[in-house]
Amino acid sequence: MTLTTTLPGLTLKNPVMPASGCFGFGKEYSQFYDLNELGAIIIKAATGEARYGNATPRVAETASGMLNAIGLQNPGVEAIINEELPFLRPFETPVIANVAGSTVEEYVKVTKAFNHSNDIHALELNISCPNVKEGGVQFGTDTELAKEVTYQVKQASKYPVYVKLSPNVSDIVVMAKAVTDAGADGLSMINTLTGMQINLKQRRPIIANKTGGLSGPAIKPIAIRMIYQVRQALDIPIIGMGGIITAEDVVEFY
Amino acid sequence: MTLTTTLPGLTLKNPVMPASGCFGFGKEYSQFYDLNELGAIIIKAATGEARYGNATPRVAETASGMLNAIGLQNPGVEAIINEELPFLRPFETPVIANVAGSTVEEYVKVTKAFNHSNDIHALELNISCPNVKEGGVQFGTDTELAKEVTYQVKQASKYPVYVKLSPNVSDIVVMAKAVTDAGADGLSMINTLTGMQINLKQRRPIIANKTGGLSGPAIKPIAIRMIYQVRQALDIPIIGMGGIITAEDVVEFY
Amino acid sequence: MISKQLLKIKSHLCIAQDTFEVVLHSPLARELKPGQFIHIALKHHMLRRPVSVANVDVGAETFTIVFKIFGEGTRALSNCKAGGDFLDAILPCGSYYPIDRLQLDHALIVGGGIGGVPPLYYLAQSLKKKGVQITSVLGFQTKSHVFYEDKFQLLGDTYVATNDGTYGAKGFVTDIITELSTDIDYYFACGPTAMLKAVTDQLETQEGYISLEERMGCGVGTCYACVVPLKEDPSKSKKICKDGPVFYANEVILP
Amino acid sequence: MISKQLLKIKSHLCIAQDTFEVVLHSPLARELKPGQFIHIALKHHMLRRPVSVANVDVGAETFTIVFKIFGEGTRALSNCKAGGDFLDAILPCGSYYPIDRLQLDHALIVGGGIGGVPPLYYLAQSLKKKGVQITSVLGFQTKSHVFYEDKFQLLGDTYVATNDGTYGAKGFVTDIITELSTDIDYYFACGPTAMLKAVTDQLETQEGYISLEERMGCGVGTCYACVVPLKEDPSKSKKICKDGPVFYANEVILP
Ligand SMILES: Cc1cc2nc3c(=O)[nH]c(=O)nc-3n(C[C@H](O)[C@H](O)[C@H](O)COP(=O)(O)OP(=O)(O)OC[C@H]3O[C@@H](n4cnc5c(N)ncnc54)[C@H](O)[C@@H]3O)c2cc1C
Ligand SMILES: Cc1cc2nc3c(=O)[nH]c(=O)nc-3n(C[C@H](O)[C@H](O)[C@H](O)COP(=O)(O)OP(=O)(O)OC[C@H]3O[C@@H](n4cnc5c(N)ncnc54)[C@H](O)[C@@H]3O)c2cc1C
Ligand SMILES: Cc1cc2nc3c(=O)[nH]c(=O)nc-3n(C[C@H](O)[C@H](O)[C@H](O)COP(=O)(O)O)c2cc1C
Ligand SMILES: Cc1cc2nc3c(=O)[nH]c(=O)nc-3n(C[C@H](O)[C@H](O)[C@H](O)COP(=O)(O)O)c2cc1C
Ligand code: FES
Ligand code: FES
Repeated sequence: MTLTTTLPGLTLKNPVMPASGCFGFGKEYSQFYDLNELGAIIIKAATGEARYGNATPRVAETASGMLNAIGLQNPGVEAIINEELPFLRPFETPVIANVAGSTVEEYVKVTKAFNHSNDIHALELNISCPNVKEGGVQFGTDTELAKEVTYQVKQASKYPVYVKLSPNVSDIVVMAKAVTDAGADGLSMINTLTGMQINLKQRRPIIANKTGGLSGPAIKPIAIRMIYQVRQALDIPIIGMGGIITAEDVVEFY
Repeated sequence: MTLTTTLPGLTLKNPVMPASGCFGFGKEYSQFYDLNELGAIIIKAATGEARYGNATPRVAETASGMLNAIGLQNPGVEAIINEELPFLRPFETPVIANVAGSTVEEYVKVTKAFNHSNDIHALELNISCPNVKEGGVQFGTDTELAKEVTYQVKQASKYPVYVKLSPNVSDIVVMAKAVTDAGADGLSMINTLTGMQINLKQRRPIIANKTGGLSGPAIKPIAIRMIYQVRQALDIPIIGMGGIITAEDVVEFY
Repeated sequence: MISKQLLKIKSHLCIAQDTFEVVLHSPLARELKPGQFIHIALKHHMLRRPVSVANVDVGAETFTIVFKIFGEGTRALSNCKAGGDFLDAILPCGSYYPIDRLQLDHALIVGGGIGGVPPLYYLAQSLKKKGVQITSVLGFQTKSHVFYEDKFQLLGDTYVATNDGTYGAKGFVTDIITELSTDIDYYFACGPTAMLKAVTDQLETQEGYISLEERMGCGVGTCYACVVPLKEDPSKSKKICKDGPVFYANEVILP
Repeated sequence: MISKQLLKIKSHLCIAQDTFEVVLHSPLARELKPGQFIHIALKHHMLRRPVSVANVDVGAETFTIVFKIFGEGTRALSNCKAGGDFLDAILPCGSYYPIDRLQLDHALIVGGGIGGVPPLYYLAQSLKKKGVQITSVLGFQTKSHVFYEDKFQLLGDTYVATNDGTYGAKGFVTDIITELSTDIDYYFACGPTAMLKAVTDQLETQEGYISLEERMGCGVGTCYACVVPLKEDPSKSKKICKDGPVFYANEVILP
């Protein structure tokens, strides 16, 4: 049995890759295991300039899940290219850069910046971050905006573009079709569902941003349903995520 | 401290009530505890005629949750009024009838039938069942349809009407506003999120209907977020549900 | 009357590969009838797990369940300990084999695997007490899965089939039934749906009762998770948890 | 180097109300420095729980953690058993009190409650070994919460305050610090944010190190859950799990 998986722009030794934001830029986890064992690495979101992100607390635990509202904190695309990506060069594992922004212009700016790096192999267009005031999830829940940003990024990019879909929509297939029509080479599904948890002692949301993105096994049934629906409707590569912890979980996404 | 809660058409000894579909028509659980202890009882959905529902398996367990695809099986509104509701008469607990249908006409028919019963105190308009081919969730994810059915049911009903919202939407506030504008006396939130689980041995969905509605603690953060959003935007009574198991959970919904 | 109880675990034994026999204490033990089940809650699991009553000791106020590790829930159940642990269960659940109403001299018992054999053991015990002659046919997948054969032997003629022939006759219970030349009044079958289909077809002209399995929600009849359509009108159904799990063989359409 | 290990539980003791002292075995014990923490995974919990190192026994290759039941995770931790159970932990995590780099004759130690006292005990031990004079001020909510006072006494002058006055001085650690007339080179504080704010304000003219708490995701610096803004440029931040939990007192803006 071979686990080799071929996707636009990517040849993966195996189909296992850490989702964006769960892995930083790879340095820390390289202490735990050999990054060469991963199918690919999706790095933390990059925006045009450095971002501080939201106030803390930024995470909370829920039943079989967690909420996070990091708010796209990152050192900005130039710093990522110059200071973070070189660390990953020695590894054989392909790198997927996660592109974020508040405006179409910012998305395009980040995309173009990555064109100058040879340390990545594909872009993941993050139109689905629920934790920033502007941009982020709006792009992921409004079909026209999603189309526009996908089209512009695809035009600007020398790398294949995977569009990361938000599950916070009434009809995921409509959204998947829209970004596919706009030129997406692939999809990645799903980002987090917007949720909230209350601190009972203080009677206010635990997360400073109030709402956060729900991830983990709790949302796996929703991820599987959405991937299934899109698979029935469209013939486009899908990178699946959402609550994957065990090998069985991986199989369930096929 | 008093737990008495007053809602349109309902005076509740306490704000605890079993959600529709989890309690049948009350007979079975009356063996376990005194139904007088409940704040209210929401009975299983009623449709115009008897419905068989979906093929089995109809339930599956997920991480901190479950999927169900019953498909609105019920004996039909007339049988419910004549054969099920009389059992609940001796109890002091107010009864909320859950109204379902495939067409606006069917919803109105069920509503009018309940006008002839004195055994209920309010209607819950189920525009959010994800498990039936037609009707059900479409009404709950399409603002215009939701408005139309709410308006017609409200016109036809002698009882207050609570509209049960579907969480499978991009913007819950838009939906809440639409049904409030159409005359809803209150909202109940949330119904289940559409999900799927795979039987790994058979490599096909566990639930015969393929998709089912996800309920339980897994979806509590989503329920709380949506209720919070609607509360910020609208001044309308909300019956909260979605993963409530402990007393702490109840408090978190306030 | 059905109720929710915390049951004390009196003993906990591994009796075959991944197969456990657990004795539970309950004042309700005397009310449990052959074919009924209990619906067990497990920490960190949303749904209860249905498990049949495999025997009752009225004097000791205890009853036995026998189960096999199938998934996470039964694995958790296998880790419970006698002494300290309690099981949260709803009981008694469902219908039972109506043997008190039947004119019975000779009964055929047909059980398949972990779902089928335990409830039928309690049934066989009860029939024996009434003086009914019993012939039992038990099917298992393979030798290491076989259990309770000796116990059935004590109650009457007992035949075992394994699918792979590693023990008893090779094949299915129906292969053994074909060979049987005994006259029976009723048959009582419990096991996988495929087996039930084969057995009810084979014994079409006989009167019999079967017990069904289905994924359950409430286990008490409120949620409509576990319905089975009726032969006389497939647009109507009964609930396996409440009207079943035991049905008259010709009453329901097997899925 | 940080790694994920299964740690054997050597002993497990209740030392005050809801407060437990657990000794763990790890070949990495010798690498754990005062102020560092371990990040513990618990079954059925998505997020690990950070707990400070409260002492190390290099010879035995063991170290101690002390924690209090706060919510579900620490409750689960309190139910672990010495002997059979293992703890899944990432270690060593975070920065430490840089005592080897400091010119130190007399240190003031200020600890508040369960978050503050354990890491400072390990620090006090280490300072003592270097021959540093130690004055400790420990704050607790109430008498039944007090622990480790005797252990600190053995290392130097120790003062205890309880908020409700049921033990030691009534009030806060800052009330005691006001009364102290000793000259110190550095202070080392750990505890609730409100306490850290009060102490850093009070000792503004002193050099000191503080240790922070925040809700964490990864615990190793990948997820940006646990940042704290920097005084010199609040648009920049450091990560409490990796750059902290120990910071130079004037480096960060307390939330
Ligand atoms: C009336 C009845 C009596 C039963 N008696 C016994 C018995 O005496 N001994 C025994 O070993 N088993 C018995 N079973 C089967 C037993 O309930 C399942 O093996 C068990 O529920 C599997 O749970 P799990 O968590 O190990 O498996 P998982 O696959 O992890 O369970 C996931 C979900 O599927 C359900 N499920 C899976 N298989 C079955 C099944 N065959 N029937 C019903 N629900 C299922 C579980 O209840 C749970 O909700 C009986 C089932 C029924 C309906
Ligand atoms: C660096 C560091 C060292 C610590 N050292 C100790 C120690 O030695 N002894 C001790 O008793 N406690 C210590 N704490 C606090 C301890 O981590 C929390 O009490 C614990 O995480 C609470 O978990 P819970 O499941 O019981 O509570 P819950 O409220 O159920 O936890 C829910 C979530 O909130 C997080 N959380 C809640 N309170 C805190 C907190 N104060 N700090 C960080 N995360 C929190 C949990 O990790 C979890 O993710 C330390 C915290 C940090 C950050
Ligand atoms: C702490 C954290 C940070 C995240 N940051 C990002 C991000 O920067 N960009 C992005 O596209 N997704 C981000 N995500 C979403 C994940 O990539 C993933 O889509 C989601 O968590 C669902 O998968 P999971 O359940 O396997 O975690 C983040 C998730 C978490 C938990
Ligand atoms: C088995 C089952 C059947 C249900 N049937 C109905 C129904 O008939 N009508 C309805 O409005 N909601 C129905 N629901 C949804 C619940 O009323 C409730 O909105 C949902 O389960 C979320 O709450 P919970 O997490 O507390 O279960 C059903 C839910 C379950 C689990
Ligand atoms: S399991 Fe709920 S009706 Fe049978
Ligand atoms: S907890 Fe992840 S960066 Fe600190």
